[in-house]
Amino acid sequence: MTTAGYINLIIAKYNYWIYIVLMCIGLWAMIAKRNLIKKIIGMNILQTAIILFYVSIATKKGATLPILGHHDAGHFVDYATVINPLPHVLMLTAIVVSVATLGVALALAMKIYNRYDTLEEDEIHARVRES
Amino acid sequence: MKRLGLLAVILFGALLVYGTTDFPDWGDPSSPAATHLSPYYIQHSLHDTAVPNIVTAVLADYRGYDTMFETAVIFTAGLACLFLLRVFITPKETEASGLYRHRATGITLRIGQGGRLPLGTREFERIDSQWVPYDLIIRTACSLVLPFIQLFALYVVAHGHHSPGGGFQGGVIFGAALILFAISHNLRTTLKAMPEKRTNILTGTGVLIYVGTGVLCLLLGGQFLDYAALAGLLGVDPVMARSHGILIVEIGVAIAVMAVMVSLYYNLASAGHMDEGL
Amino acid sequence: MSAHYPIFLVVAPLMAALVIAIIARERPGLCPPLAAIALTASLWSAAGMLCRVLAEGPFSYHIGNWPPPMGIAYEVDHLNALVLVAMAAVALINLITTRQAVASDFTGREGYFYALYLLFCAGTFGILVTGDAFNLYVLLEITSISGYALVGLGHRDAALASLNYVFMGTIGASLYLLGVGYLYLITGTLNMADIFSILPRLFGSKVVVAAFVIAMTGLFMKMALFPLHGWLPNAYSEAASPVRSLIAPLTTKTMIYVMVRLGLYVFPPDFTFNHLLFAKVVVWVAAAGIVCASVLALSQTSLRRMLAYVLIAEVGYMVGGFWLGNRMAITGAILHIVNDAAMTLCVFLAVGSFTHQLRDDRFATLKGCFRRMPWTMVVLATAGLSMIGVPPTCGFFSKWYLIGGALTADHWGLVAALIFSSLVNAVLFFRVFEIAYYEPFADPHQEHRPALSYAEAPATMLAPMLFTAAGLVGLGLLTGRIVTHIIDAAIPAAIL
Amino acid sequence: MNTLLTLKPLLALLPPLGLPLILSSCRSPNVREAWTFGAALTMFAVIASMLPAVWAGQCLEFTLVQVLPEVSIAFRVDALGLLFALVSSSLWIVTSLYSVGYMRGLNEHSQTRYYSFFALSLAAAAGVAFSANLLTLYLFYEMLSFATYPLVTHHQDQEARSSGRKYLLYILGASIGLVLPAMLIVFHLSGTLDFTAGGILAGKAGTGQVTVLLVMLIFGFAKAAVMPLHSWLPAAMVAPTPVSALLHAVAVVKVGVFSVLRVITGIFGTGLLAELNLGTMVAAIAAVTIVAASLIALSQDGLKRRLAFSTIGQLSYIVLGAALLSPSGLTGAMLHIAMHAFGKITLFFCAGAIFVATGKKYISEMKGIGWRMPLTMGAFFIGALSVIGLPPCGGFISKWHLVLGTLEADQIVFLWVILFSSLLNAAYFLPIVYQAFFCHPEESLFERQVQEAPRWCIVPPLFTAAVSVILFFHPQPFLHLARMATRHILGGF
Repeated sequence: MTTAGYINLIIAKYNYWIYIVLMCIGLWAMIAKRNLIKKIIGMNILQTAIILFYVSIATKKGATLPILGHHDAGHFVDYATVINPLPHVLMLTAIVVSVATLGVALALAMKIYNRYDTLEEDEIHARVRES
Repeated sequence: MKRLGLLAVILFGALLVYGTTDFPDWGDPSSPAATHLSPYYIQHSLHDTAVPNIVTAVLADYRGYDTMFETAVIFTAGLACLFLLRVFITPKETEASGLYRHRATGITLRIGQGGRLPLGTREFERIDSQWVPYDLIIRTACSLVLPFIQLFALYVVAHGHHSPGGGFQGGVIFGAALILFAISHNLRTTLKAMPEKRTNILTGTGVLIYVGTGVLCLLLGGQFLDYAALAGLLGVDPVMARSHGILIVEIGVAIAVMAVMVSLYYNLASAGHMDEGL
Repeated sequence: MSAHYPIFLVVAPLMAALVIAIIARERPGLCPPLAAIALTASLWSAAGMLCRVLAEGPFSYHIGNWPPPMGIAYEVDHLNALVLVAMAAVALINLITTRQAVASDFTGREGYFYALYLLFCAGTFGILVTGDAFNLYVLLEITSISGYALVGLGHRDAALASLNYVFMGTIGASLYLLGVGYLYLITGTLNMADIFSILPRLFGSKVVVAAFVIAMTGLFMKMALFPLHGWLPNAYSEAASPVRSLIAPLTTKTMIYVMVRLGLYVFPPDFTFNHLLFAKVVVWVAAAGIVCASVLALSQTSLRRMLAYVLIAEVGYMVGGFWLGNRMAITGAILHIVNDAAMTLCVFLAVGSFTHQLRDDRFATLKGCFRRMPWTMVVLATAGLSMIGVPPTCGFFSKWYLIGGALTADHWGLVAALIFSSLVNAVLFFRVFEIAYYEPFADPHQEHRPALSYAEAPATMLAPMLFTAAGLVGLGLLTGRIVTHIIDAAIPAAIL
Repeated sequence: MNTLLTLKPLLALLPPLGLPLILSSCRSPNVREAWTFGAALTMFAVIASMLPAVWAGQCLEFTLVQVLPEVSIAFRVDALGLLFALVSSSLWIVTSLYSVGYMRGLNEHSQTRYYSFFALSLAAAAGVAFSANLLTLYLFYEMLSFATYPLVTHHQDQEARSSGRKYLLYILGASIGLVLPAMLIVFHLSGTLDFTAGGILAGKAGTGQVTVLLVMLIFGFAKAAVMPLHSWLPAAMVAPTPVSALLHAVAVVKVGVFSVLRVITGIFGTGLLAELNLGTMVAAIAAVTIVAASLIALSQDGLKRRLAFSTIGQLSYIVLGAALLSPSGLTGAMLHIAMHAFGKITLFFCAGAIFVATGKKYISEMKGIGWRMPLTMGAFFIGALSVIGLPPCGGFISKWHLVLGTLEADQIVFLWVILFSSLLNAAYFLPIVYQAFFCHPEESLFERQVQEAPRWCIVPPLFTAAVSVILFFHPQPFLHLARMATRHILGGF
């Protein structure tokens, strides 16, 4: 592939590259950070990256919102003029799921804080070993 | 461990990049995702359900089952926080530890474990232990804004058929309004306006409206969540019945989401004690 | 009525959960019976579906009367009907058995416990029966979130274990979701059957390869395949015993079912097993996992931690068997889903009985248990023999198919790993039996020995436990029928 | 051979499974023991009732459940199986009698458990005898391993614990580690596990595979105590003597060699082994065990340990006989199951009787005991003769056939092995008897007060000793069965 080919590849899919970077950031935070809240934030970034990915699928160049007017009744709309509604539907669900996970994760973090008086993983493990 | 993690992340990123090179271009209207299934929704949803907002139609009807479980997920999250955090040992009315302020003089008392209030509770009001100064401007401004937020929430729910919106969005806005109330006043005041028991019941009821609609369709001889079966009951034609059915479940979703938001806030803010927080 | 079994199966526990959550504080006494009724209804529907599948073949249920791929469809075939019956039975038996333990472990919040329990079950049943890849994700999350909550309220370090479980579980589920997204991007549909029919045209696409690897890795994480097992030992050992005996049989096995479903009915088997090196690598990983988990199990000092590692090894059995890709091995893997669910239930019920009666399950506490809790020990012994793989218990027969499949594939590494794990299991369980058998005797002929108090569990706990133990033998004896009538039909004919 | 579908093989397993009856009457020992006797007698009666049919050349079959599409849990009673079942069930009656005397004499604990697991073990042994395929055999083999564990470790002390560990390690390790994969490989190669007269592997496996499988199976059935997997047997002697007597001279160890016999004849087939010349390999392994075990036995002072090593050697006779693949060799091997059983159980009974009466366990402590316990030592003498293989005892008949077998197979070296080992047998048994009777009165270690053991400890060894002698003159029932089995296996010679 030529240099121009690579540049085209990068430009043509730039939304997807961004989601990959976001996803790696989230994953890295979950693996490398030792603070539980930071890990939870990483988890949220990970989930958001996926949402970005799905929503990117839905786009069509030059298309509009998936809301029809009543004048559209009775004839078939040209589907190229309206963006794909399905990924949006799916991501509504995914957002809710990530909120739910976040809620539970925070509740657990709160329990952990009450028990060990810290949210740093190393300190927690030290406490666990002590007892 | 960190190196291993870095390796894993890099490998994972490489895999994603590898897959992405074969992706159709971003925004390509001829990609499979844009041509296989979604054209059906775009072209038929208005005809099938009489709902101009395709997202709402797909969300609450074609994939209404997903949405039902989505509501169940948020319900589960609320329940989970309640289960994990809620402290069920409630002190008796008379034995209340905490900080109290004499309404008339502004003198603050601290009452220890097992203590009693010196006089009738009328003259004293309980205040949070991390005391925030009483701020008239914030309280008043919030109180003024709140009705509008709530009204807007209702609009978002009701107008989900024609514009962006729906049960989730409306429910979240409504919940946010209550949380704003709690932040601007305090948790106890909010609890008086919206007791925990009520949020619990509303949480369940909201999802129950959704599931119940599905079961009702089933009892009326249709498939589960086949709103067309409600036509006879609602006195409209099957297509309009779908539209109405969507509205019914959206209301259920809104109630559930609103109640869960509030319940999550209650539990997280007060660490399950339901006395003070934020 | 019978036409609606697939939906009834999921909605019965869901509705019961909602009702229980509403009445939890006011009428806690009503909650357990209500939960039992809901799960009985589920079991009834599952059994009815199995009968119908056996009589008429696979059928589907279109939710909202939208035909797939527009709407979501429930697809019932031999594979999931079989697993469903097993899972529904496990959930119901556990509910009945652990009632006293729930009352003492979750005082004041039994109602919420039962609501979460039912949500967990509804999610699990939904995962098993759904024919839509995205719907599966939603159901997966409902199962996970209720699971996190249930685990989080257990022994001392439960919250930490549960949060770790949240992290790993969320990564796993997110990867699955991403994989589904890739599939959607390339096929434009979410319906499993639809994807299956479109994919053969796209074998060359890198997107399909990436989707496959990502989704499978996500599932491996959720099922705790070694070395992605980090969350499991702590989560299972810190959880309260009624929770442990629910999630241990259900979670990992459900994920393995999803893997089977994906590998056979979403990705064409030809792609799954032959197109990539992936299958071969996974089998070796599974074999290594079996060996490592078995060795780790040897070093544990409490029954429940030991069993957690045994479970990880069992995951390796099923994963290894499935990815061998021949008929006998896949039969073994599917059979083991059912058998392992039953064995795990049985063994964890016994552990639950110990923790309920003796307040502990460390090896030192189990001294003299054959005398103190003879019936519980009988249950534990049966389950142990099954895990070792002694005929006629069911564990033997799934191992039979797994090893047979490995032989067919000439995969001696997996054969060795399976045999090794059986031997280690024998050592593990007989160490426990030995501890429970010997009592601190001063003199063997002495007439008056130090009296150990008789501490057998109440009959309401014992009866279902003994039933489960008998079920292990019954399942073993039924192997022939299950295989010829159900599993043979569940595996695509193209697989030899 | 005609086959006859009948429930009888299953019925034969049921009486010992009358466990609940034994368990339920744990409070009244007399009733409990009555149930044991009832079970033993019923079992013997059922097994004996199959004799005429088998004698008439019929084969009784019963399929319990089709447990896998290709394999079922099925029973088949043929001459070989019946022979073994007859021996074990008849000796169970005698041993039950002895158990009553022994256990009550020593006032042992947990007698209910003891009788229950004893019954379970016998059921398992009969199950092995009647198995129609390798899977069924494996099932009952494992059941026997587990059922005997509480018997071996009956005393529940430190010694029992370590012996029990060794016992399970060897038996279970070998069966899971070797037999299970071997069974699967056999199934994978041949598609069946049924014992068939000509074997099922002929033409389906290469020489290398057959060799490996043979080694796996011979050593895998560790109950046969082929060296080097033998050391569980001496360790298992910590068990109460009736257990050692019935299980470690008859039921358990014979199940081991019986399984080996079955595998050699029914899975590999004598033809295949002869063709690949693998019989000699097995025979060589057995020969090494025979000689080595006998030599070790010479150096043992503990009476039961000496008996245990003797058993190890004698078991390998049976393996050797089968491995000769000649008609007389096979006949001799099968006969030896019966003959050795009656001889060895007598010896164990006597050892137990001595222990009950005097508390002595070591041979060096038994000088002059013959005059104090003449009946016991008389029986001991006859048992020893039988095990050595001297007339007028049953052991002679089987050894005679084995010797004939080596000649038929043209393997003279094994003839010398048998003869040399018989000499060794004499060398480790006869001094005991000699010391017991012929020592100077002043060397005698026993006071006048020492008397014979209780009645129920004396009658059984006397009875089995008598049977040993009778079998020399009338070996017909067993000889006939063994010949029938051989004829069936070799396809009529």
